[in-house]
Amino acid sequence: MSAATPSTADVSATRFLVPDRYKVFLQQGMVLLVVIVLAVFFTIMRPNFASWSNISSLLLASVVTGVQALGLSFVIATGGIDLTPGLGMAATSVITALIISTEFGNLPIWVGILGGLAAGALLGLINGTLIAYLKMQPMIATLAMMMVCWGAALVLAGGKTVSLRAVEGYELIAIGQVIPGVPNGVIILVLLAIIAGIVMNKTVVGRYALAIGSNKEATRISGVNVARWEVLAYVICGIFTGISGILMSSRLSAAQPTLGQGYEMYAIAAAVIGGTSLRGGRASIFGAVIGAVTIQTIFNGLTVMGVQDQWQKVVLGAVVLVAVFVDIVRRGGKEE
Amino acid sequence: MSAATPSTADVSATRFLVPDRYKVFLQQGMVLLVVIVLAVFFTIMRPNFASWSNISSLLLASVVTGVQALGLSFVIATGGIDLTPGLGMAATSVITALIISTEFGNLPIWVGILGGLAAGALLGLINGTLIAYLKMQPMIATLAMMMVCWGAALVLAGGKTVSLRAVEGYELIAIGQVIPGVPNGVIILVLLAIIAGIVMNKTVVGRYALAIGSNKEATRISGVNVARWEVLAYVICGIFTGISGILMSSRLSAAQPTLGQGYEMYAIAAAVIGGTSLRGGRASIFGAVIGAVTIQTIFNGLTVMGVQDQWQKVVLGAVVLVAVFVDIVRRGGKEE
Amino acid sequence: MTVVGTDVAQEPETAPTGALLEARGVSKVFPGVRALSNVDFTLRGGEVHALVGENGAGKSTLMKVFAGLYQPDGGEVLQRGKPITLPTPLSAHLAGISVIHQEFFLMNHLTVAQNIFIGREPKLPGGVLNDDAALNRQAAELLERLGVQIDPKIQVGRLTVAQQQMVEIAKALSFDSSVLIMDEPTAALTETEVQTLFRIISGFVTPETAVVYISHRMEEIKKIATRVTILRDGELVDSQPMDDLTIPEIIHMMVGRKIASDVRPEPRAATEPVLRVEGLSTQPLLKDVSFTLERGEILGFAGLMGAGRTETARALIGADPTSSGQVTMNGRPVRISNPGDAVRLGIGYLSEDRKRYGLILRQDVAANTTLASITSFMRFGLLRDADMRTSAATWVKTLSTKTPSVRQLVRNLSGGNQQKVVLAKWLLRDCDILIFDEPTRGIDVGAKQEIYDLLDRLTKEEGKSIIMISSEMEEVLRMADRIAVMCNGRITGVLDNAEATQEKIMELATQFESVDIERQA
Amino acid sequence: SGSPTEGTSGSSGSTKIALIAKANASDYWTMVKNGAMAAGTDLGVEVSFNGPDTESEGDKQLNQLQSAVNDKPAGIGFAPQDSAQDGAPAILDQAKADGIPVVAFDTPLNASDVPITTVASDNSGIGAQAAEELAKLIGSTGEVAIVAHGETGTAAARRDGFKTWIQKNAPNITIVDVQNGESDPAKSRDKAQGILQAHPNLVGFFGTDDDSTIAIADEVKSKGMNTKVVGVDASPDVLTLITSGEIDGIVTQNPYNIGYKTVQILVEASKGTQPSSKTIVSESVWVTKDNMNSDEVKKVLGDS
Ligand SMILES: Nc1ncnc2c1ncn2[C@@H]1O[C@H](COP(=O)(O)OP(=O)(O)OP(=O)(O)O)[C@@H](O)[C@H]1O
Ligand SMILES: Nc1ncnc2c1ncn2[C@@H]1O[C@H](COP(=O)(O)OP(=O)(O)OP(=O)(O)O)[C@@H](O)[C@H]1O
Ligand SMILES: [Mg+2]
Ligand SMILES: [Mg+2]
Repeated sequence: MSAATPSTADVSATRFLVPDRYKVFLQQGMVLLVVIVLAVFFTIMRPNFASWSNISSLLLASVVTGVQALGLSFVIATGGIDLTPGLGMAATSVITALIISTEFGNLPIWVGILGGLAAGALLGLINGTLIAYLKMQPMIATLAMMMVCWGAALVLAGGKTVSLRAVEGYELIAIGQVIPGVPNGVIILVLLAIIAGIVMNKTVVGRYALAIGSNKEATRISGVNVARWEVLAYVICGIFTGISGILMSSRLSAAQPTLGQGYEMYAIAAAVIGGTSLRGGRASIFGAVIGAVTIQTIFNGLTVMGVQDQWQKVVLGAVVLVAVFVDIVRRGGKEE
Repeated sequence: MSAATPSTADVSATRFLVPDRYKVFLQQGMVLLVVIVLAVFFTIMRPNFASWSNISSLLLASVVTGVQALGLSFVIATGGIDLTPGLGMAATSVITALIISTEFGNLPIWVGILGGLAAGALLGLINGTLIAYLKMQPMIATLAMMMVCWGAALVLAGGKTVSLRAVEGYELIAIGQVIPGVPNGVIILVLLAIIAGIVMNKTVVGRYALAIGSNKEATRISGVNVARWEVLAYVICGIFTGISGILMSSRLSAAQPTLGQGYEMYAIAAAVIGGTSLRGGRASIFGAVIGAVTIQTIFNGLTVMGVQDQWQKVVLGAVVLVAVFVDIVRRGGKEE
Repeated sequence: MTVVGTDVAQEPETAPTGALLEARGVSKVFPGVRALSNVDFTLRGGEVHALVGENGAGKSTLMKVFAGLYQPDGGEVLQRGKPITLPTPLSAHLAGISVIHQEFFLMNHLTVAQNIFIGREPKLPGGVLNDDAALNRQAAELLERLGVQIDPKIQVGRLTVAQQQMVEIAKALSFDSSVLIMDEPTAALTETEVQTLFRIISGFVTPETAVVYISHRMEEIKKIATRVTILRDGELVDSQPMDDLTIPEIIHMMVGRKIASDVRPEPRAATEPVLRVEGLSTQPLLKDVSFTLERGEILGFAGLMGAGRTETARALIGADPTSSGQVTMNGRPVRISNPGDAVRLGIGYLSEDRKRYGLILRQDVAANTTLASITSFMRFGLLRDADMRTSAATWVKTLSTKTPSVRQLVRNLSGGNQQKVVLAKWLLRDCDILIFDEPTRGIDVGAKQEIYDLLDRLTKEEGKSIIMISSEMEEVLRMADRIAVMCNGRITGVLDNAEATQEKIMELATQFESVDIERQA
Repeated sequence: SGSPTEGTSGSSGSTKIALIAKANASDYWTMVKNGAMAAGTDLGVEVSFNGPDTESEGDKQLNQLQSAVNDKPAGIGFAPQDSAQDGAPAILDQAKADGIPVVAFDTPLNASDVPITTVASDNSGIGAQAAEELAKLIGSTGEVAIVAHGETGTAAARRDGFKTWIQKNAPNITIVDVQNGESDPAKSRDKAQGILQAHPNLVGFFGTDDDSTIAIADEVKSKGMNTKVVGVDASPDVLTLITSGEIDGIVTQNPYNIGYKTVQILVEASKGTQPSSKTIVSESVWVTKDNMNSDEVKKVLGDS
């Protein structure tokens, strides 16, 4: 049999000039390059940017989006989407906070953590069930659940911020420094990325998620219980949402019921910048983290330069477009 | 012929109990029923709900979401998505406002209207070009453009609300009453729906949009310049975004640069409640309007009943889920 | 209807365990279609059992019942004499039934090895992490055993259609199944690969195992099958040992009429060329493809799979970018940079992959038929739906498309009838030049004959010019006035029908086969 | 903002004052900014003014605060968002360690003793003041309602101040509904409309910021009711509506003054002069059609 010839005509049967297993790395390399170029630029403009204290706060600021992007990778791998990480974070962080707050539950921190994770898992379970068993479109099901979370967070918190100042040691989860100079939140993100990487690439969880995203029917016909694994992807995403809620509330020493609106967009942008295809079948764990760091580098660098928030949004939008465009050009004008 | 048994096994070859061409009407009928049931319920709880003044303000409040949902129908028909209606509205309304505001442009109202429409069309042109020619994924391209719009609106308005109180007659566009008792905004929505319905169902624009959404490659091979018609769908959506900006700023007698965040979600929800499939290839103009009215009926009815905002969100989320679910059940558990 | 021959279900069982797999009185109804009515089917150990019938006869439907994809509305399925239920594909796998479906079911983003062993990944000690080394090793062994040269670590989406088909076959064989069902496995294979497949089938069959083989290619069936079952319109016609039937008899039972074979077109006088293609090249396959097409002529394109015939057609109509090439129509040079240009110039292309490139499955027959000519149904900018349906209905009648109405969704039609809808689209557009890429792929003998007659009528009576790409050599010889043979992206020769033989075509089609061109980047 | 002044780090060398506001947009924050910038010009320091786009992006605000601290300016002014309240103290501890003086403005920062003082209005007091004035307008009896511009922070403080005053001092006034307009003028209108619909006998209506007050006034007018409308914060449109009689009166803060004072105190602190008190209350004023042209009010409104 002669070798396959990539034909530019074909769309769904995708073939590229670069061997597939390197493609994702290329995208990440590209993004890493963008981050480095940006960092050099910011450093030239403001030497302060490169100070360790700034870099470590930049990394800390990427943690929430990074964690959410990790969870989202599993859902996006299946070809789905989850809009609940943002306001789901609000809801789960309120739940954690109510459990441990001296004013309310006053229970040990680990109970609150478990509560937040369980709430996240439950959210994911509902999302997954709506999508995998009740056959709803992911975007609309999670859009509705996003509103439910939003309302639920406000109702639970009684419309107020739940303060956690009085809970001793809680803030250390995110901002303590087991390794001097490196906030714990950053270490947690790295650990989570390693775990997510293993689950995605070395277990059937990730394999089936990618298979489902690639061709759901084929996966089903191969005897895989597609619905169950699809639900699992949403549950994983929900758990990561719960983790992001814990990290956010730890960082703020408080849980605010409205904080999180729009955060899902940053998480989606991070995943996509990092090379996860919204069409499913492809995911990059490392890329998700890099994507989150890229976004935060832009925000931080521009803040350090004294650029107003509104311009930062324009720049972020432009960077996303450029990143995606460069990726497309490199692949020879292919859609995916 | 005996009744068919929907087999849960089959997915690729979907069959229904109801002939396909009536399905969309059924969905709309269902939604209309939901609206009516809700309205009856609210009226029983608070007879005031059924007063004409309340209904006409309820309808007026649906106008912006309704107009955006109309435009979105074209994009969704092609299998795409547009996240810019919300913050695009902010940007276009600011542009309209700057043109006509006595403080800035001080030009005639019609110039401002043209400016807003042109800005919307330009936004759609950029979205469409990114997607159809540069082959970006619709969700990510419009996500980026959403951020650009957001920033642009703030930059243009200098971060402040542009007041239009001094522009005589501008508020009449939305809240004047050519037909006594019916705000002009409502009449405009009805007219736009009629136009959109004709364009969608009776012209090649809609026909091609639906064909592209169903099978882009086959449409291309049939000699249709797919990219051009796809761009047109986004341009139409952008123009409707521009119209929504005019209506919003007219209703408020002001343009606010941050107003619009999250509105795209309502527009998407309205289109979906009304029976447009996010998978493309299917659209319902009438449904989009009904969907917008449904959302506003829920908000208004609950407000009249004195229900707090947070619960209103939970209820809206639940209603979206129920509407989609009922639709799915009626179709025999099919995904599409 | 009367059932000819012996009723298989009544036959005394030879093996003590009973038949390997059996359907008794199975019925399946889809809205508006009775796909199977009261069908009996018995598969015994040691058989290669051919299942034949016209398009839409219900072959695939019956097999999907065995595959756990459809639940029958009536009747039962038995394995070794015991009734079984197959609610899911997994239950069919567990029952030892492997199916290679007519459509591919592969995960394009996963590797060959990952595809083959999906759901059965080998694990590292501990049972949590995948053992990918073992996975790739097992896949390599399996492919090696089958004599297929494919890298198990390559993504399936990068493979050719033929290679993908071989992966499907490997996957089916990787289960330790007793029953192997193949639904048109050779539709995408070339001669050599068909040989490989037959070797695999022979190696598979033991007294404890059996194969169901569905195909429209009669010679294959004659060659490989030991028993044949014929379906017509969802009903069982007959089931006989292969040796007791001749091909004409089988065809007769399938369609209820006789079909002429071994005809050649009448020699025709040369006419003026309508289309001249010079030096057409694409990256990286086509090299300097030149040919002319005369008015009223059928120009056949023969060659092995991957020779570049489809690519020639797609490049010609502007669906793919070309690196060089000159197209002249009626003596005037033309520029075709996208399919829209081609359609405007009166060139229509019927893709070999009708589901992906030909049809809008979710729309109805009327919408599909009128898609390429939609603007002619406009008055004052508005479309007239009634007119569109009327003219679609005319073509349904002309082509005898089997559909309840023009409002039927195309995805509910059988493969052959879908093909007719694509054909109707281009006939309605009234194109002067029609490019038929594998026009009879997956089409039964009866429908084939209709299509042949139609092609003849189009050229002889309506003066249309046709390029016909086909992998079936008899078909090319039966239809084409001249035959262009391609190999590795070049035209290696153009034969007049009179001088053409299967041997000559084969010779030209393999001319470059020895030269191993590595085109991998 | 001005060009970067690179120089020795540490408070002594820098002449830069960094203000992190709750938001960088809206009329209110623009007035605060104008005051701060004017002070910068008057005192010869460089003032940078930043904040998130919206008032509900607490973590973003913390990032901005962190950047400001890392930059080691001569002084930092901070107007904490509600959600940044509890995360800020840790960052401010770092500022203290670096010897950078910090002043809280607009909103007090709970749970941190780093800010040397707080320059703010008394939001709860503003709510109470509005309640008192409204009670006067409606004769201390009847149904009233509130549209707040949020669930937390200043909105909550004003809302609760209003409620508490009514409960304590006006037994014949009932608050029949409180809705959240989410700082969204369109939603605020929908909420106001719904409330007016449900309570046709409403005699008084309170909006906790300029957008909600305008929304209320527009809906009251379109319903043709003569409900009394009071609110908080002056914007040009609010003043127009006061002139036309659609808004009966508002309590306004003195944003310009808050910005000016904050910078002034920071500059003094960087030179070693500590402020006299832990809280500096910026006065708020009741503005009506009758007094809006008085010099006193004009000064507060920052009118030139
Ligand atoms: N999912 C379905 N929905 C509706 N009708 C169907 C469906 N599947 C099959 N049919 C109809 O059932 C009949 C039998 O189809 P089937 O696919 O079994 O035919 P076949 O013998 O395999 O034909 P071909 O040779 O064209 O593949 C056809 O008329 C077809 O249109
Ligand atoms: N859709 C496609 N997917 C994968 N490879 C393709 C595709 N189209 C063309 N190719 C590659 O281009 C080469 C030429 O293919 P082409 O389809 O033109 O050949 P062909 O002669 O028409 O054969 P056939 O249609 O029988 O496959 C093949 O080697 C094939 O691998
Ligand atoms: Mg079949
Ligand atoms: Mg071909």
